[in-house]
Order: sequence, then structure tokens, then C-alpha cells
Amino acid sequence: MQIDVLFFASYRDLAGAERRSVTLPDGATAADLVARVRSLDDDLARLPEAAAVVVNHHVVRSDHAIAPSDEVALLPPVAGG
Amino acid sequence: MQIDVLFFASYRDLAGAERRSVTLPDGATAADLVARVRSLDDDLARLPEAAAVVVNHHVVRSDHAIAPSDEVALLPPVAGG
Amino acid sequence: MSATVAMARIIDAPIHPEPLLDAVAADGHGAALLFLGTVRDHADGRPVSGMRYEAYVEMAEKVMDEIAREAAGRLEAGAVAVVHRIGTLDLREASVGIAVATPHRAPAYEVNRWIIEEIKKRLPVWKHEHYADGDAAWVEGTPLEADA
Amino acid sequence: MSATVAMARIIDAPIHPEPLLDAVAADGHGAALLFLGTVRDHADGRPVSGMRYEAYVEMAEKVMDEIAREAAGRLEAGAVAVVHRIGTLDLREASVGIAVATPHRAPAYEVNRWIIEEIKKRLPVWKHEHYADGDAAWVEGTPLEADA
Repeated sequence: MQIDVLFFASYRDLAGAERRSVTLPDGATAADLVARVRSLDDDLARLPEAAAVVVNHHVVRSDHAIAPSDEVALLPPVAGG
Repeated sequence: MQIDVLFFASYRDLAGAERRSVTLPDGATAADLVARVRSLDDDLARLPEAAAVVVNHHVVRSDHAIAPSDEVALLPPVAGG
Repeated sequence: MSATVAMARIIDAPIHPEPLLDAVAADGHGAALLFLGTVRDHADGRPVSGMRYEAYVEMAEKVMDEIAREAAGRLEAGAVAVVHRIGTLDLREASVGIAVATPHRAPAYEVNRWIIEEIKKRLPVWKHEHYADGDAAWVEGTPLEADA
Repeated sequence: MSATVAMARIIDAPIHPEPLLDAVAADGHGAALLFLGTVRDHADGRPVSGMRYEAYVEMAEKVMDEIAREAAGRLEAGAVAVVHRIGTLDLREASVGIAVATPHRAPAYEVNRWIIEEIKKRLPVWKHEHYADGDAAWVEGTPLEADA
């Protein structure tokens, strides 16, 4: 499946774009997604393995299975307030 | 000495006026002042013996000696805020 | 370093939030906390229609200033502004306004709360509660303690 | 009885105190507490000239609403209003505004403080600090935890 991944703040700087497209095998997990994104290029290799994966606006665990229609984002540590 | 005593809130209601004049012997204390005020009439007899005595804007202890030039007030429990 | 007292007053006009917050604003502050004490429509289950606040004004001005200075002394940096209103107030109107601004938030919460507790213990102010049924009474308060 | 959520929004315009306080006002409230988080002129000793806030807006709107509802759930009565601003802010401008009004003051302080701590832990917002020397950097934040 093809997933458009959204990037924010410092992760967007690493990605060089607000969204990047990745191809994942069916049943891929959040951890698989992060690994795939980190393999895209040298800048994204600097993305932390512990990057927060957000699926449909909820932070998910590393074993969460991604579905083709999900809205997926990678979020750096938050600094609101 | 003659002392003008200021009354506020519920104590003013008891005194029937914002100030009442009392005569005290030289060297009279805050406790003496309260006792003298309570003896003025039946309404003021209902003034608590523990009424706060304020001399020149400071709450004083019952053994504090009153001076003729002092500004003296009797204050009920406070309820600001 | 220590905090400044921007304002400490007894007033007989409405309390507005903006002037209090403006008084404590500074480039070095990252947090501002404003407390407003407002007239509530009930007291111990009894409907209230309004409140009249009375003060021993000359003394209250001094006590407000003392409380504000002591509050500033509890802060490493920041500013404090405090006002208490007297006179007749409608429901929802503010009787007291306390603004504390600081570089970081934790002391703003702590010192703001400290100020309102001290006001309730020390400020020579009384309130005459007006009930919906036309009755009125002085609100029972906290006995003053002798100055140290 | 429980409290109401009067407002929970991400906005890209200045935050003003009056609308937040008006949103939580009610006849039954005796206390209102407004917190403003403001842009400070220094960070870890380094001079700061301004800040740009960015959010994952769709998610942030939901998280703000969740935090506000959880805050209301912590109150027996009262109202809560919360806004976070995004975009470029000057020194002294407010990035976050939290108003909590309650019948009595203690829960207003507690829940107001709780909200800002939760915002810092959970709201998908990031800040890009602009330094006086022309440099800029993303402020290090708090790692998000997986939803329960």
C-alpha cells in the first residue's frame, strides 16, 4: 500500500516537504513505517526511531497496523504553551 | 484621655455611628478600651470581647497601651476578596 | 533580582482585566496569571442579588501594599498588581483582581494564590450580602491577628 | 453537576483576555482565573526576538477539545475556555490563553494549572524560536505518548 506521510516542524525540515509518499507491505506496523521513512534518504535517516506515529489524529504504539486509508503523520516532541 | 473610636461594618451597626468618643485613664490598654466601649450601651455590650483593636492602622495585642493621639478602630472579622 | 509591585490599590470603580495585565507585562515574562473574585448568585444555598463592600480605606491601602510587597519578595523576578473594589456590586462584577507575571509559570500560580489567601486573612474589608428576598447581612469573616 | 467547555480552539489571531473571561462567566461563579503564556525575550540565557508557532491543526483542535472536556470533568461546576495561537508572535504576545471560572476559587487554580501542563504534554504544537542574533531553532519539546 501507498501511504502519504505528513511531517511537521523539525521533521518537515528533515523530510524537505510537508508530505512524502512511502510504499509499505500490507499489515505493516507503525514501526515498519518509521523504518521505511528513515531509509528514504540521508536526511530522513536522522529521524529518531522513537518518532511519534499519529494515525487518524491518535498517537499509536509501534505495533499498530497501518491501513491504506489512514491519515498518517510523524510528530517531533511537542512544545506548545 | 478622650479617644474617638472608629467602627466598621457590623460593629458600626452596633455603635449606631461611625465613631464614638470614650474617656480612658492614662495608660489604658486595648483591652481596657474594648471593655469601656462595651459598657457604653446595651447594643455595644454585644460587641465581642475579642474585637480586633487597630491603632494607627496596625492590629495590636490586648496589652497594648493607647496614647491620646492614636487613631483607634474596632474591626470585626474581615471578609474581603 | 526581585519582583516589582506594579499596583496595590483600593478602588471604587469597576475592575478591568486589561489594565491589570498591562501593569505586570514585561519582555522577560513568559506567564501571566489573573485572578478575579466575582459576586456569586448564591451563598450557602441562599440566592444573592448583589454585594456591598466596605473598607477601612486608609488601613486597607497600607495592607494591600504590604501584601503586594511580600508577594514580590516571594518571587525571584516578575511583577504583581492587586486591586480591591469597594461599593455596591452586581452579580458577576469583580471585587478583587490579582495579576502576577513571571518568567516561568509555576511561581505565578503559587504567588497569585498566596495573595488572595492573605487578602482574605488581613485586608480590612467587609461585605454586606444582599439576598434575593430583600434581606441583607454582613458576611461572617476571619478574625484579624495582631501584627507581629 | 459538571462544568461546561465554553471554548477550545486553535486560532491564528491575537488572544485577548476579555472574550476568554466573558466565555466562562456565569452568575454562579465566584472566581475566574486566566492564564496567559507569553513570548519571553530570553531562553536559556539567549536573547529571543520572537516566536513562530506551528500546529498539526486538525489534530490539535481535537486534543484541545479533549483536554478541555477532561478539565471540565475535574470540576463539579464551572466553565473552561482554552485557545492556542499559531503563527508569528512578537515579544509579550500570548501564545496560549486558559480561563477557568468556578463557584469557589481552589478548583479554578488547580484545573487551570492542570490544563497548561496537559497542553505542554499533549498538544501537537511546535515553536520556532527566533533569536536576537538572527538565528532560529525549533524548541526541544516533550515526546508524545501513545493514546491509551
